[in-house]
Amino acid sequence: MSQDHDVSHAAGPNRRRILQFGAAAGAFAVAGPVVGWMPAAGAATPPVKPKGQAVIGLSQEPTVFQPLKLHIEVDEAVYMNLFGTLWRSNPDGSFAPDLAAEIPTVENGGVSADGLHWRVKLRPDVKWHDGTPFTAEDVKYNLALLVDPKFLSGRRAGHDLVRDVTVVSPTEIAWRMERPYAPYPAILSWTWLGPKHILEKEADVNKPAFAQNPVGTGPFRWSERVPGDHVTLKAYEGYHGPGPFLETLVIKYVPDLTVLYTQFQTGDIDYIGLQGITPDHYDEAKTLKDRTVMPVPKATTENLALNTALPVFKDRAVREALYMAVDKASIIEQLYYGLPTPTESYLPMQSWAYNPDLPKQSYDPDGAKALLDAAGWKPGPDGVRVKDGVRLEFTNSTTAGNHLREQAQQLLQQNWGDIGARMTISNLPPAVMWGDYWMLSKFESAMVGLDFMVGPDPDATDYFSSQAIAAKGGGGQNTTQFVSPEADALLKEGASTVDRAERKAAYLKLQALVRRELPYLPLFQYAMVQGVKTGLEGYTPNINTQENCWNANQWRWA
Amino acid sequence: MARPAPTGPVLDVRGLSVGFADGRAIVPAVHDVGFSLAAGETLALVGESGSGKSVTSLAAMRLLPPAPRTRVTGSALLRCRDGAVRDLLALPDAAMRRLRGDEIAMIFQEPMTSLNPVHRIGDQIAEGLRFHRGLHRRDALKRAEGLIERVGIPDAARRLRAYPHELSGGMRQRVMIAMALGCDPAVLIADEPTTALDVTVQAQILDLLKGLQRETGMGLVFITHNLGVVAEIADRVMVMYAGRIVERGGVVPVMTEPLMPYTRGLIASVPRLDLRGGDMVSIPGTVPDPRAPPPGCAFAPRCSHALPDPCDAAMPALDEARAGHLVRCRRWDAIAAGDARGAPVPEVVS
Amino acid sequence: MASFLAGRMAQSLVLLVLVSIIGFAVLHLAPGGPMAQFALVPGMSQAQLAAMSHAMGLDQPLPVQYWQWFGRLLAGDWGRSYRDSVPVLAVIAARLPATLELMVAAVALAVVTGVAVGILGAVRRHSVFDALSTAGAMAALSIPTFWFGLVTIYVFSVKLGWLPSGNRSTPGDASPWGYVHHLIAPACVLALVEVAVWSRYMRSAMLDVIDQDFVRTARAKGLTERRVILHHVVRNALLPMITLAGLELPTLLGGALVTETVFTWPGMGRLFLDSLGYRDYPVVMGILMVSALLVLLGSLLADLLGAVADPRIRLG
Amino acid sequence: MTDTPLAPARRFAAFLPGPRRAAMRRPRSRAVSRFLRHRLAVAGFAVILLMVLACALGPLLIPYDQLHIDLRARFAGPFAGPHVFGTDQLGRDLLVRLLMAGRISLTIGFAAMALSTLAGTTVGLVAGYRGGIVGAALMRLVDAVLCFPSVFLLLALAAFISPNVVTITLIIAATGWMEVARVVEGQIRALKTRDFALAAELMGASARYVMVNELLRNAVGPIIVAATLTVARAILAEAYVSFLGYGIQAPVASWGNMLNNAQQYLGSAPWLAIFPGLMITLAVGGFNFVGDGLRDALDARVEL
Amino acid sequence: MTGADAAPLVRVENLKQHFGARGFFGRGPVVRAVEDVSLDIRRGETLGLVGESGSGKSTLGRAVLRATVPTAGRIAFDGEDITGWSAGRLRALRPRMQMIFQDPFSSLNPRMTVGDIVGAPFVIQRKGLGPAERRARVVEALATVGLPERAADRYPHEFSGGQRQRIGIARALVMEPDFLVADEPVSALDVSIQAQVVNLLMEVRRRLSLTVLFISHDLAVVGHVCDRVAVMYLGRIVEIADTRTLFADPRHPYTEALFAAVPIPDPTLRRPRVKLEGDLPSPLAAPSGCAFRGRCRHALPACAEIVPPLRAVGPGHAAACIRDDLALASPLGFPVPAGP
Repeated sequence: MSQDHDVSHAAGPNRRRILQFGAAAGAFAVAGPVVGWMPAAGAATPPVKPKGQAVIGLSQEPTVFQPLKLHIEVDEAVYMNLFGTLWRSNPDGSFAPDLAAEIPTVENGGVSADGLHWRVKLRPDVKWHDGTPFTAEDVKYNLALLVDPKFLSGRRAGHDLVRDVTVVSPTEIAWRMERPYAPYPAILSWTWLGPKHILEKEADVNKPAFAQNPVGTGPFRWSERVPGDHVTLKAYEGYHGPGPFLETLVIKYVPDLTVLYTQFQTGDIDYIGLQGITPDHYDEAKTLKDRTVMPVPKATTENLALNTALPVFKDRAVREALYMAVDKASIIEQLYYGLPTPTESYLPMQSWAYNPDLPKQSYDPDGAKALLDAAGWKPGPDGVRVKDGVRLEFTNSTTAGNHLREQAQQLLQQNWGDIGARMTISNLPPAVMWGDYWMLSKFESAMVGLDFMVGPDPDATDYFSSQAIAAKGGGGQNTTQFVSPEADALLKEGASTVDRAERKAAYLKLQALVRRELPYLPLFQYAMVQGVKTGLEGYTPNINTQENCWNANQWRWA
Repeated sequence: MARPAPTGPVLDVRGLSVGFADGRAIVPAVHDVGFSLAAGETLALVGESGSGKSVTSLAAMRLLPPAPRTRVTGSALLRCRDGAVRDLLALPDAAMRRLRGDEIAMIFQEPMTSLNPVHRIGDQIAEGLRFHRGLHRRDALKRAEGLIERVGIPDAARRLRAYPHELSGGMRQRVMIAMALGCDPAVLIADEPTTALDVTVQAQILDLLKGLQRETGMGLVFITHNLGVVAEIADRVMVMYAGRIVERGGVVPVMTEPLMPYTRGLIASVPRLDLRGGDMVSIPGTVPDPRAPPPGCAFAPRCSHALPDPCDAAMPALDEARAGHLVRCRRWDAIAAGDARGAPVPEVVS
Repeated sequence: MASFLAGRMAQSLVLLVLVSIIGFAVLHLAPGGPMAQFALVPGMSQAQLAAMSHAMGLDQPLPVQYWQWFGRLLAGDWGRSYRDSVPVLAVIAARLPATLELMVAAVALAVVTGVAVGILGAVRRHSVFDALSTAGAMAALSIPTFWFGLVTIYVFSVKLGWLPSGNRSTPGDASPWGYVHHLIAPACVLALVEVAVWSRYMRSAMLDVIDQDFVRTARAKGLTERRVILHHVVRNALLPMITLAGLELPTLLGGALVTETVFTWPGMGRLFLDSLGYRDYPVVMGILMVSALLVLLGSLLADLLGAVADPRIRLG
Repeated sequence: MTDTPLAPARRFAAFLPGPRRAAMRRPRSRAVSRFLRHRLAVAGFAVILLMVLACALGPLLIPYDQLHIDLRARFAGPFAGPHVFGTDQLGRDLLVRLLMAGRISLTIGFAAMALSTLAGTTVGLVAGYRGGIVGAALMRLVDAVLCFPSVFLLLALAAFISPNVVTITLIIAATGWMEVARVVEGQIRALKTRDFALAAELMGASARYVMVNELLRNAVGPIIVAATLTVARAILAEAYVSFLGYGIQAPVASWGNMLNNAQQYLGSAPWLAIFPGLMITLAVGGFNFVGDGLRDALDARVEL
Repeated sequence: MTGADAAPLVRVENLKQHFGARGFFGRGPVVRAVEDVSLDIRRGETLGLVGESGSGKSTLGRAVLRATVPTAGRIAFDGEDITGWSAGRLRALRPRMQMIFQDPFSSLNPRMTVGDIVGAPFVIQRKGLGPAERRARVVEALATVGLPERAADRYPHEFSGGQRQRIGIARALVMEPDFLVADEPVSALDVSIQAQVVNLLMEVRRRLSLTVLFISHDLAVVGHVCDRVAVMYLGRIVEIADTRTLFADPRHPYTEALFAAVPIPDPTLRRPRVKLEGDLPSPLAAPSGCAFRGRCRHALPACAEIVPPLRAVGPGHAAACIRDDLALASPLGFPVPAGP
């Protein structure tokens, strides 16, 4: 787990990859032989001509096909196969070049030692699906569009530090960073690039005709979309990388998780992505014939967010006591069928910055009571504890309709009731829950699954910086209103250097700090149950991508 | 069952009784009604609402709801075109359907509702012709046009294409008549055909019916409660009360010398245009409940001539008082002789 | 006729404006907003969300937003989806055929079955068939459609494996049978309630007609019972059904929505739910307006058809 | 509405001289006896009565708390062991939850019915009696709301409101009053043409007196029928909204959200979906059958 | 009866009553139910109003009671112009003017007991009577129409048509009105019952010295009960006279035709029939000039030009026909035995 190589060693198979897999070995026990993600690791005799069709089932519908625009997680399932990035994240967090010829490092001169000057060499042999060659001009156009104030950009943070973009040659581009920003390579690893020659002709970049018939550099090209049902992609034979080996890739939208599972069961779907198979169906799914079912870790952690600005949560003892009273084991073992991994950190344990040495929570209602007693929270006549007129009473909210989370919520309600804390459930539709209610810290406590990282990068400034409290005019997502000068300093330290060792040290400290202060009560790191039809080879999970169809160019039917 | 009978009445109803099922009980509506009708003759069936006159005619036409909802006994012998006499009440359904609308036809009280609102007049008239005569639509419509002219509707060709709602009440009744006459029936039953019409139109329809009868020689059963109309159109009269015939005979004897007190009351209560003044004459009381009929003469409770015995004791028989003049009253001869004994019965709220 | 149409158009316009005001107010006054869907995108910040919100004009006062929306609508511009910037009409047009396909299939099934059952029930009033069909119709009206759909999927897809468990087609399979195969279960589930409704309506319409004078007139002509029933009774009993068909349209649309959610049918109802979830106001408004238009058009069509079929009604 | 003394449907009855006077009692008791003849309606009524009693008293008799979570007892099957109907995904007794859910669902059903009937009757009464511009305007409003398929409106409202018993009741009522308004408007418009309304006006009666004492009194039958069917509709609506996750929220149980939660266990624990589904069907069916029976029993044209 | 010089109880001047289907958008065709009618009803008299269905006689009856808002013209009751009175103002007047309806089925509220129906005027007029007192008045009114006390506790459907009509009369009389509009009170009844109700009506008229507007299509009944008769055709009065005068000497061809059409219940008598062709024209599209000319055997080209005014043709006798030269048949004239 503890990797301290810097980006310069990212390319190529190495020890780190093997270690990485070792860590997840338990989860892969049932997966059978796993095909590697590197071209060389593929099956011995890849088919010459793409053939066959694979259907990816998703519980949300991809609808945005201009990859630079504001979009959501599910849209990326299409981007990964339709578009290219400069480089991609490997499952171990290292980068593999895609449109770039190599990963820029200090060693190869791609990045200056101070991290301010970048020079990226591009592959010369890449062509857009319409046959137009891909050049440095395309990259320049994309970088500019991302920060165009008129454009509804999917991400500005990071890109807005880029200055003086220069096209050195059709295969080389250079720029300067306003200040050193360590997560930027990670950001670029999920910045899919669109074709300049088409996008620049759009009458309105926010209403692109392009999205009806997108053109990329990915292994598959656009075929058709049946709204509400599926998107069909066809193999792009001029793809610059390995593959594709499938002739057709269908990304099917099945809005209901149970129906999605049923379709996987009946064979209508070859691979379940996004939220995967619900844990309730895990046991049953394992017994299915000709299906490979495996839990794979995700970067998302389940948390109980406490709004620390509220009087009731101001007291650290309360946060600590509530955490002690959580029957984590029951939640994980019973409600989630043992699939997720208990965690104490906000980072996934696969991250190079993960701190494995945080104190372990254990279910201890008596300890929690003692702690509250000691802190002066005395039980009132109705059993609810009170201190200085503040009742230990709060609401807990999450997205209405998330069954497992609602079950956990109800268990928590019972757990906390036992120690004299009254929690009321007040769930809201997603559009309400995650609107101002969440962003402007109007909630009291919330159950939320968050990926605190920036792509594969462990920078969590937006969640823990005191400058990131939207309720106080900040621009980030520090919705628990966590304020700690110490954390601010550590975040700054971690983001302003490209040296991974230095960064890691800062982030280890930050994790310890967050674990101590508990603005979030960490429950577990998600594991998603992926299902693949037996015979579909080349499938590889990747915790650093939003979607595990990141390498569909490698998929093939046995 | 068909037997040749070259002469005699075209329609001969005998011993007709009808009962309606009400839950488990059968409520009697018509008892033992009999009459005969000669070709070219008009028989008026007179009575107040509930007297059973319409039920009698519907029963003869087999248009009442089928058993078990109704129970019909007796016979109705129709002399058909082929000379055979058939009992309408005993024929199988299909055979009856072939006669109905062909040899025996019927028109109804409400010309507003008796025509199908969604079909054109022409088609409705032609329908019977097509069914009974097997005519094609075009030929049937041609015949229908002639019929429309015959019942006195101007501009027949255009009216053929009209819908019922486009016609006035009088015109609709004419259409009904045209429809009934399409197959030249031997018998036409007209169930209160003028009741819903204004007097001026009523007069037109009566004239029309009389004229048509003269032309075709059909027998006409004319059901009405209006004694004025009876006087205008009928050859013979049959008065019904509470489901029974109470008096039957030629129109002149029955209306000028009625023997049954009910008939007398009925005639007396018709208001006249002669401005004679004084109170209008009425029959006290109301018709009896068919579920709980009085033990004797059904009219006795309202009759000013009734005596406890014999009137209340048993239902009197239908006697032939004079030649061709029948009456259902024990005291008809005493009353005819001027005996007005018997106290007026006070009116009761049931 | 022309003046009738003009009157109805004017009336419909007023209704549509009312509908749009009610819909707009309901949608926009409620908490939440279209930006919430992006909140949990990794690395999303409030600053970015606020900027987008501003760019979309969501921070303007409601009446201004309404007025702008309405103004564009008058110019034929229904706006674009907040989600993917596709014109609303295009979004809806892409989904409407699926919904119509489902509705047409269900209605065809329901009308044929329902009318037949209703006719038989009325003709054989108080028979065993009548009692059973009445009880069956009432039961069908009482079963929650979504539950019935679930059970159908469980039995016919999961257990028996006879029917697909959802969606409109199998990708890669373009055969007509594939489409029909997918259509069977949702169409039957949607039709269930409609069969019940239509059979009840038809039965009572028949009973209203069957005792009328003109039926007796038809019998007096000596027509066969079959012709009396079909030519005179059914013909008249179908008249109110035309109007009822118009009135039934909103229910049918609602039923289609329910069915679409259960069978993951890619129709307008599904789109409605998704768009509601994303607070995609332009699309939600678009669907409300389109469904209101459909309903109004349906009732107008029903009135026109009714007038064609019923000579007594003169439009003018 | 039948105004003529000889309505077509009654023609044969009219052949019977002196209508069934002997058998006639007051309209109310006649309606009761007609209703009792309707076997399905009586069965429906019995089901509803039983259900109301069970939901009211049942939870007091069952030794389990509807909210008590016992993860060791998850997914216990029905009719075996201490939990008669089995347990749910959190090991809670299903029977007691069904009954508690019944309280919620039935309460919402009745409350929504009361509200929408009140609103619909008022609108329909005023629109039907006033007619003219006022009536037309009111009925256009009804039309406008009816333009939304009610499920659309229901969901649009539900998706935006923080769901609890009161708000769900309100939105169901808000989407359910139009039918009642239409029924009442039609009834009143027909009744208004009857001479007894004119007679009251000619006695100097105020509009309110005529509306309430003369007209509404005669429209009570259809209103009761509509109200009964509205209960059925409201229960279904609640179930549907809860089923989609927009309705009553955990841990409070309603039949709809029980179904919602049961959906994913359809394969492994089908009873979790079957029992609430049956309860909804029974309750809705009960009200539908009663409504149908009442329609026959209270049918105005038999009265006149 | 009362002298013709006394002020009339009801005076109608140039009354017009039109109905148009008015919707939310625009209006439908206009039915001209009553066109320019002027009429006096003298105190204590019974005025008959005769005409075929669609002639506007019922509309006129209702307009006189201010049940409708007249389109034009003036209505005065007991010397006061009540044309523009509001419902509230009319309320005080209501007990003095009452109505009896044609349909004994629809005029009684089926959900109220007979006692409540007959007692309703007291409740509506807020007379402040206690229940016992009200009951006494109801019973008294029922007794007047020949119904026993126990009738008060029953519902209307428990009564026969004739009895219901009595209940209607009791309701109209309970407030002891001065003026009564009887709108076809006996047309829905059987002949043998008709006379009971007519006689009752005449009896209470005498006892309470009522002024009555008696609307009927039956000339014979009208001749029986009325002091004067007005004949209506298509919204207009075409002839008005004392009953005897009208019967003996009709001056309008329509009156003549009406008389001639009434069948006489004596098969031995035949009158010369005055044939009337065609039907009443639609009030939506009345012909120009004299509305009757299309069916009139005496029509002249001049009849098409103007609407003939109602003008005096004798003492207390007015007719709206331009021809003075007609010798019209009278029902009192020549009933002749039927020919062989």
